[in-house]
Amino acid sequence: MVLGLYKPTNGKVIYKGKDIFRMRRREWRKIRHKLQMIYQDPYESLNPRQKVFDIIAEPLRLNKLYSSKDEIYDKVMGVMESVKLVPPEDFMIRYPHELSGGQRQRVAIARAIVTEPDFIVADEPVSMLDASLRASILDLLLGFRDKLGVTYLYITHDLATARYVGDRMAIMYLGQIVESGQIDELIENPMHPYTQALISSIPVPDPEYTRKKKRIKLKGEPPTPINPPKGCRFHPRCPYKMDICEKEDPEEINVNNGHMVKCWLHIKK
Amino acid sequence: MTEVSMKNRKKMYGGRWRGVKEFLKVYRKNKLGMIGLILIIIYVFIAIFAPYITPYNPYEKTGKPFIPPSPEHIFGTDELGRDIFSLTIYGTRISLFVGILATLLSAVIGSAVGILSGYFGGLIDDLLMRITDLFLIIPGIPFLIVLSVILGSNIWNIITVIAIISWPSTARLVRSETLSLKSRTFIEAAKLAGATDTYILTRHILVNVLPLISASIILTITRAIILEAGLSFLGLGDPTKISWGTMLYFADRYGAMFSSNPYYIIIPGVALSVLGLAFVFVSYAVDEIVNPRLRTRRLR
Amino acid sequence: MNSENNILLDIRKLRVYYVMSTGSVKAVDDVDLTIKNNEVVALVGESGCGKSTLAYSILRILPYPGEIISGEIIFNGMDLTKMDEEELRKKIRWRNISMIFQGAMNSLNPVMKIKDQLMEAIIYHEDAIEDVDAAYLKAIELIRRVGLDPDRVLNSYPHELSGGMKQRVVIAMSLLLNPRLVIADEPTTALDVTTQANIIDLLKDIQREIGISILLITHDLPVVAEIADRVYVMYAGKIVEYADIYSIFKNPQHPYTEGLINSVPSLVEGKLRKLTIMKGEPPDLINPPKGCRFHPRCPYKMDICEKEEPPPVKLKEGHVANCWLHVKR
Amino acid sequence: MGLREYTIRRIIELIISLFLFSTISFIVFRMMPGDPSSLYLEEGILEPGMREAIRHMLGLDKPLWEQYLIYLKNTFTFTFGISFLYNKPAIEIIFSRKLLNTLALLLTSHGLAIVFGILLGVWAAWRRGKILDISSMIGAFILYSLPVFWVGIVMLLLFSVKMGLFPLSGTITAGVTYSNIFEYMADYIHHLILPATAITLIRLGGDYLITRNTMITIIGEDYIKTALAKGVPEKIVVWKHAARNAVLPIVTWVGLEIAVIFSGAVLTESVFSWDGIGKLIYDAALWRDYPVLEAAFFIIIFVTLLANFLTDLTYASLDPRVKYD
Repeated sequence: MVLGLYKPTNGKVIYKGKDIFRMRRREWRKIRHKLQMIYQDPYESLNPRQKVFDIIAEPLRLNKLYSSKDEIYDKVMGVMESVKLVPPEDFMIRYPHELSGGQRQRVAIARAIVTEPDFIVADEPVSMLDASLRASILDLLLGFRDKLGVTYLYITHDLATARYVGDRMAIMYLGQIVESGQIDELIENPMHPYTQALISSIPVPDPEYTRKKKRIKLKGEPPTPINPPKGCRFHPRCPYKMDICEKEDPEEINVNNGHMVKCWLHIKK
Repeated sequence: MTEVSMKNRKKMYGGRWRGVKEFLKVYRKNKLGMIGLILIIIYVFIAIFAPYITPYNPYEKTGKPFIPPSPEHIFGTDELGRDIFSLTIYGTRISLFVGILATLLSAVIGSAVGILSGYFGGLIDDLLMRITDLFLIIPGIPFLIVLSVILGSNIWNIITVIAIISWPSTARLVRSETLSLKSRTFIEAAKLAGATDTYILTRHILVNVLPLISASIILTITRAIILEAGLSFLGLGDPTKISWGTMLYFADRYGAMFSSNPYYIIIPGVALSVLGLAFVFVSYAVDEIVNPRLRTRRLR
Repeated sequence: MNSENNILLDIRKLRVYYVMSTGSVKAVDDVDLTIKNNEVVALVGESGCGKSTLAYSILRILPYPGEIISGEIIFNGMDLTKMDEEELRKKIRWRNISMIFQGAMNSLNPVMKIKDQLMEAIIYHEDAIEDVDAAYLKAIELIRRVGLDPDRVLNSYPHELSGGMKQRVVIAMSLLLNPRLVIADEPTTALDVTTQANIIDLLKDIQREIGISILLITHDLPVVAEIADRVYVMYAGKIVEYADIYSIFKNPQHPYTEGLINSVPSLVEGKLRKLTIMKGEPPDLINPPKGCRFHPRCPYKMDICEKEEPPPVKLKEGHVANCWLHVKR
Repeated sequence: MGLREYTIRRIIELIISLFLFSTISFIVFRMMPGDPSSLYLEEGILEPGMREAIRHMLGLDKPLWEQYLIYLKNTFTFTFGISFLYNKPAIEIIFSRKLLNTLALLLTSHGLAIVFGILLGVWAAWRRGKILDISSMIGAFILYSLPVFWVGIVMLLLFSVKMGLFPLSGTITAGVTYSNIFEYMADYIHHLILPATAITLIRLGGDYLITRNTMITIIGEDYIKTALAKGVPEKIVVWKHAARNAVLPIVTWVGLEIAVIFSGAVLTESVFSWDGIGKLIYDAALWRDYPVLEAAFFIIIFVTLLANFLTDLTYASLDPRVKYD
């Protein structure tokens, strides 16, 4: 939705001061390639009948970013090298089924950065990969942030990875942001009961530490977003539920320095 | 820009047939598939060179009626004294022609309807699928009988009529494949890159649907060949052409069963069944390669 | 302390291949593994390394075209690989060894009620149960033990329950006949984070309460850290290292184990933890690399690694690594 | 939505479909070149002067829209007008044994094919990769590629002409009087065996292959492994767990194939001179007997739609996941 694929019922998505849903078609077409996406499942996100070269070149061709074939060729080669699909001459004539999961995800990244975007939505880009491959993909993504100045929206359920890659974080529950702020601050000092429960339930790869940790248990399971509970959406599972939580949806408040939380516990009356 | 890149570009496009080569490499390991393919090649060869293979002109009386097999007529003669062997050889032409052409026609209609219906969904889908369902309920042969009577008995009408009753099953299959492709993220990625519907339909959906349903299309050829024979057997075939079905029609009508030459009945049927079987084998082999149930995506 | 009688399951030199016309997938190749009474053993590895195959071969439910080629699986003095099918079914399956499958979503039959699927395990083991009614009461009790409402759950079909509930049902089902070993194959993947934590706690509590052994098969190292006593690390069909949980995490001795542990981000350490970036990808198991299977990806590769397979080296009591680095010559 | 609303909606849909088909078939049949009177004229059955009288009698001189209205009225009152050829109400001709004969033939042969196809398919999938599985699969391929009418002729040649075991044609022996119902039944079954076997053999291939393929997918599912691990005996796993899930796609398939099934009937009936709907359609088409054609098609489509409806209900009763919508 952030990338203009689906129209929202309400609200705006603002890119460089403009609402992308209010833009004229021509204007949108001009900036569209500056916003890109990397998907979770590299087995689903590449067309099995396209060669790697064509997969990566497709956004360039569709957006007519280069006029000559040689320019496109050089660009694609360069990008393939930067995602370490080397030598590119070997990889560019392959089909996705001839690649491993990690290589596929590299192709997907190459396709996303080939248009030199400012902003990339990365939807769980490593959750389908083996543990030994994840670090190298994360490293690649972080490298583009440093080299090209790309901004990422990194969507994940894996808080440990999020802390490794992220600067700021927003915690979502049933379609609402319940808490947001600097990532270290949020993890060390969570304020919303849901964030607290979430953080306490993440196991840590350190047997001594993780066995001592106390865990906040949540009741029940997340309800469907079709019929969310009234008031605060988290109240049926919240260990600190108050009367007001059932009736009214709490406002978002700034607790300190950009740390936002949406919970009655922190609203002083 | 440079010479190097031009050279590499050639290499890249040189890889265009690699997919086909790879497919053949795997295909060659499938025994049934190879048997089927070789049989089909033999049939095609026979169909093309029929005049050079046949000992007699199949349209002419070359002996007494209903002669049992003899050195002159290896499968004997029919009720008019024509050579059964020569008739059967010529019959190959009609079966292959009708089978392949009718299947192509039905594949084109079926794929178009299926892709449009699956991709666009909504009202278009409802409408097209209702029409498809209507055609699916039509009982094939009774309908063919009526249509042949209306349109007359010539080979083009037979092809049209077979295509009309074969396309709905292709359409349903293509639709369900399109639906599952549509939900894959590479389609969304293409939209994000700015692809139009036409671009996605041709470059992303069609190229993926066709290999997946190729096995079932090949299977349709077998059904079409049998349908043509069935129609001809009912006496609704093209009277000017020799076909195995027509041969069986006359064999049945003139009591070949009680004559001294039962080969009149057996030979065309065997020719027909073996050709059908050849396509079934090929379809099976293609299915094993394109839709392997065993090779799971991630073998744990 | 390592007395022979304390060992519950002993796998020796096990080989399991998927025999195909294009070549055999050597999913489990020469694997040794032991599980003691009342112990949680984790079998860690990446997808496709053969860990699920190992689990299937213990109960002999290998999918086509898998075959046990050689080796022994000794349970209580009986070799399961040679046991008669009917005997295996009656004496071993579920009665002594039960299994929780990867993704509970798919391990319940969609057209049968939960009640019937639970009772099945009891009905077909008549000799294990004296009284079917008592068994039914036990099922109810177990459903309650895993935190579900028996009235609602037992008469439902699987699609009427959520993922977490199904996983709980499957856990209850695995305990029906008081087995001595439960094999849990990725019991927490495909569940959301909070449910995952609840399931881990449940398994941990139950294990302590009734004193069973668990063979936990997973790729998820943090989960292992939370629950296991000992860990076996598997790479490309072979065990490369095993040790107690603390040694594995604090002092890994095989380069693969080391790389694997250091490539997982930690919530506590965040950016302070420098992740190891492993090169290459796991090999295919039709033509695995010669010598040590990890050598193409190993940062410490020596000449010998390409030629000969490393022998198991005992580093200390209960800590063994198969690596040339530790072979003294 | 509950079962009752679902049923009501389906019945309304059924009526709409029937109406659509009736209209289509009306258009198609009136497009046939030459009305009956001209055909009878050519064949010398009629004297030229009588043509107009005949046309008037059959209602063919009326404008097309009026013919259509009459046709609709006849259709939905199940009278279908008077046969041009037999000079009897069309519906009477169809129900005078012909429909019954066709149904007897189809139900026996398809019942047998489905039962044996499922049994063999389940068994082969469980024994996957073994020699018997592979040979039975090739056998099924062969059956699938045989034309039913040819199998019929060859069977007649072998069992009737050469061995004299079975009658050559018809549903009963002509000119025989039966002393009791059992004698009649025995004679009928004696005539039924060959055509029914021919259809059974041909259909067996397809039913077997589809069962085997779905079974192979289902055997790979985790709940099958779970059942085996639970110590449920193999036979029970195959039949209670796997087969019950495998039957679902087969039910759908059989539903879709009902139209094809009627096609096979025409050819088989023609070979064995089986006095059924198929043969009736063939004759009626040749002689432009609209009322009979229309009635026959209507009945076939009605039966097909009804059978589809029943398959959907069967499916829903077998699969608890189905919601009526």
